Amino acid sequence: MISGFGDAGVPNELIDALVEGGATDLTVICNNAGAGETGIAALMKANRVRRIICSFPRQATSHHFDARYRAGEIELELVPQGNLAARIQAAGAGFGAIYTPTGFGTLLAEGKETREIEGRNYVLEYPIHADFALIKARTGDRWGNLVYSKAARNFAPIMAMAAKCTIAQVSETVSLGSLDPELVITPGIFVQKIVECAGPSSAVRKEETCSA
Amino acid sequence: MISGFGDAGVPNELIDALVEGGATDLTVICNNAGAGETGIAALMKANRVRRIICSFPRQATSHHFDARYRAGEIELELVPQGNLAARIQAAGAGFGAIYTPTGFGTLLAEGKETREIEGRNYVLEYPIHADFALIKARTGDRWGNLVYSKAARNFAPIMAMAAKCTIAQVSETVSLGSLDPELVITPGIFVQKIVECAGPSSAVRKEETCSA
Amino acid sequence: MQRLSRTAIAARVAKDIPEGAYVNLGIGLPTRVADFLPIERDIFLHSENGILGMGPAPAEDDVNWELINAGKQPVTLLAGGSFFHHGDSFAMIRGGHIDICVLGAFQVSVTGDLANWHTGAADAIPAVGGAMDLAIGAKRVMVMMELQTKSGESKLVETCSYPLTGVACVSRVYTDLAVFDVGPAGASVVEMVDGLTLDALQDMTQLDLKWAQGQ
Amino acid sequence: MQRLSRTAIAARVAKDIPEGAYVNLGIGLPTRVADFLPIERDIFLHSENGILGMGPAPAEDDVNWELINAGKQPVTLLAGGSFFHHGDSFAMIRGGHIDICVLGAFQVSVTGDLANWHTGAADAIPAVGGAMDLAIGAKRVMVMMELQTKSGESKLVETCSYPLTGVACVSRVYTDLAVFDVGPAGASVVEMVDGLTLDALQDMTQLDLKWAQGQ
Repeated sequence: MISGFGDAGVPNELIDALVEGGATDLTVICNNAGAGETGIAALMKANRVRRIICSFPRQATSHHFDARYRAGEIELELVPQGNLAARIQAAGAGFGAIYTPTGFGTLLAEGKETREIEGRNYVLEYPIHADFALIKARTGDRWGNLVYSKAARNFAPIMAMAAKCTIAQVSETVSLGSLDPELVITPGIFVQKIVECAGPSSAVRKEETCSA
Repeated sequence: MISGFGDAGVPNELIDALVEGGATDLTVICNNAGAGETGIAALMKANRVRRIICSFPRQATSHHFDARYRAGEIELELVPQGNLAARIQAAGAGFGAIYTPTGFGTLLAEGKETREIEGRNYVLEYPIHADFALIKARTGDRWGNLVYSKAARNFAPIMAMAAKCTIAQVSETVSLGSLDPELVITPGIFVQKIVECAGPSSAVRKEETCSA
Repeated sequence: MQRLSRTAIAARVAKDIPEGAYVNLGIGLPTRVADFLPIERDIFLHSENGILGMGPAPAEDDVNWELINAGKQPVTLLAGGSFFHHGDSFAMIRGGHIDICVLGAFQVSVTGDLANWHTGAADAIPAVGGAMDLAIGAKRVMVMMELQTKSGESKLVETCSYPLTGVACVSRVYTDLAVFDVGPAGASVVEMVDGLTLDALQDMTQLDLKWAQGQ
Repeated sequence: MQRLSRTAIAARVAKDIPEGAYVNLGIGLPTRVADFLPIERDIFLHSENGILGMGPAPAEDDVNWELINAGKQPVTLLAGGSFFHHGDSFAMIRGGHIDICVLGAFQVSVTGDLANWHTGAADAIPAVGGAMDLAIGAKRVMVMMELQTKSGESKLVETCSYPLTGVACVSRVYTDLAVFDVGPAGASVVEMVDGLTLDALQDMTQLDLKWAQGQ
């Protein structure tokens, strides 16, 4: 899983490290499929992605994805954005499946189980789990607590809950107790590693064993 | 729906107004069934509750509930606390039903539909909607944005999302823009009325038409 | 007969958005509706990427790329606005908390089916975004579009030929020639531009149209 | 043979809670485990009413009734702690994010079934709280209880006679006489108090017991 909506909240430095690390045959869960040359587009360009689950792959400059897709080199599972969020949340919260009204009667529900409940039609959708979530936040502490910046929050808090190992890049780390406990958006229990990325340097601020 | 866990976060002043208002034959959705003489216990004492959906009715001083229950005057639907939260959330988020692992193989799942998904057993549970949610928060503004105090937050944010009309009592109201937009826990869209209760006086701070 | 410009359609939609409404404006043309919402009305704009209380575009030297709308354009936040994650944002949509959603469309059927995400072309790269959630989640879904395609075919149709976004979800359609109510009882005309007749409109759309109740 | 006191059982459980663990301590007896967690270990206590990083009880003049644990007792918050709503709190539990949960029990079966919410008595007012969620949600569920009822019956049983809280959910049982592993392969003894023999323990429990692997 990779957080971000458009360019806001995309953990570019973590993705760069992923490209450098050489991981391949990845399944990427993300709202978009990358635009321009950096971030997810760099993963696409390096041909590391076998499958992508997303809501909005096509963008003005999604040429790296477009080329892989047209060449049949990447498998696309298109999911309505709210169902994408709901399925990620279902994974994080331990549900087996959910009945969602979104997509009923459309191509994206073809072949899926449906049910009428209280006069309304629903589609059965299953959780999306991940081995790793790469997310971006504004500030973190050594327990892994995170706060975000504006609309860069988007998918990060729910992805952090749905992955076996969540790695967060933060712009700054603060000492324990500096974050208002009422304001913590992602409690540290959902974050296994924190990397502070400030300009060219980076430093690990939390490092917990992951089962992924 | 009435927020609160134990005494923390119970909107006592709103409940008092409910008792005074004379509403009867109520279905109450709440974690507890009241203790002592105030709050939900006062509703029980006045015999206004026909049915209660909760996880933990029995407490050391829940004598008003206990008496009504033993007299067969109140119907009890006992729901595991996490399923209670999940069903309230499902209502707020527009799901038709959810498969939850909690309660499988127990008395509380008797007669309910079950399903094995990826080797694990789940129970099908339906959303709990409400006409009204009475909740308590620390601070609000005239748009209905709310922040809470410590563990008094508990069920309030999810109940606010699941009711047609959410009425919040707050200890203080602040001018628009005073609440940090990153810190707003309940965005105003989920709150139809705000009443400031400071000591003996109270004042309405938001008043929106409700469909309930 | 004078067709309404796109801008004029946006202005017409704005007239129907009441005080206190929570509104999501779809990406593209519907975004322009914001320009016509009267300042004296408290109207709360929602963006599915986690913003409530969205304000107008910022000055060029005040752009923050972490404060963008669903169309990825820079926006501002009004006093009283708030941020939240995608889960909560789509709970607002799917849970029926958004009063009005304004969307563009390829086609709308007389019973309110919406087609706006996919042309059905075999070589198109599909993308759906939040369209399907918005279509079935908002209390009231309004569509704004030109009534006819460039080749003169009606986009208000008996049955959509493009892949659906949602079934029976649209309640009103604003076009350059007329405003229609759609739903279980079929399509009816709320108003039309000067010089147009019901007969001419029926001819253009190939639909059996009547005036809406009370018009 | 010296039975462990309740306090000693709590201390024994605490020994098995590793550095970095996220832990929920059930109401009642399990709460006492907190008193024996070594200060030098970073252990994160979760309370299902919306607290992570719970600290010890406050001084009497520093009680805040909006900061209570699931047993409704006043607590404190450590630096680094956080508050959240019941939805997120039970997502932590049900979603498998809590490493260890310690619960009391009426009965535990050799395959790990747990009965701890209801005696089955016809006139009892039932109350379940978060027990069923904790039982099936935490990665590892530990039970602490006395091995026998007051009348001498074993509470570790072949099959629970009390209504179940969860099926096949317990992995280890700490008692005043012995520590057991339970699960698909049945019950095995991890350790027992000095002076007790496996034969005597089998006799008390009426169970076919063996030593756990590696003991």
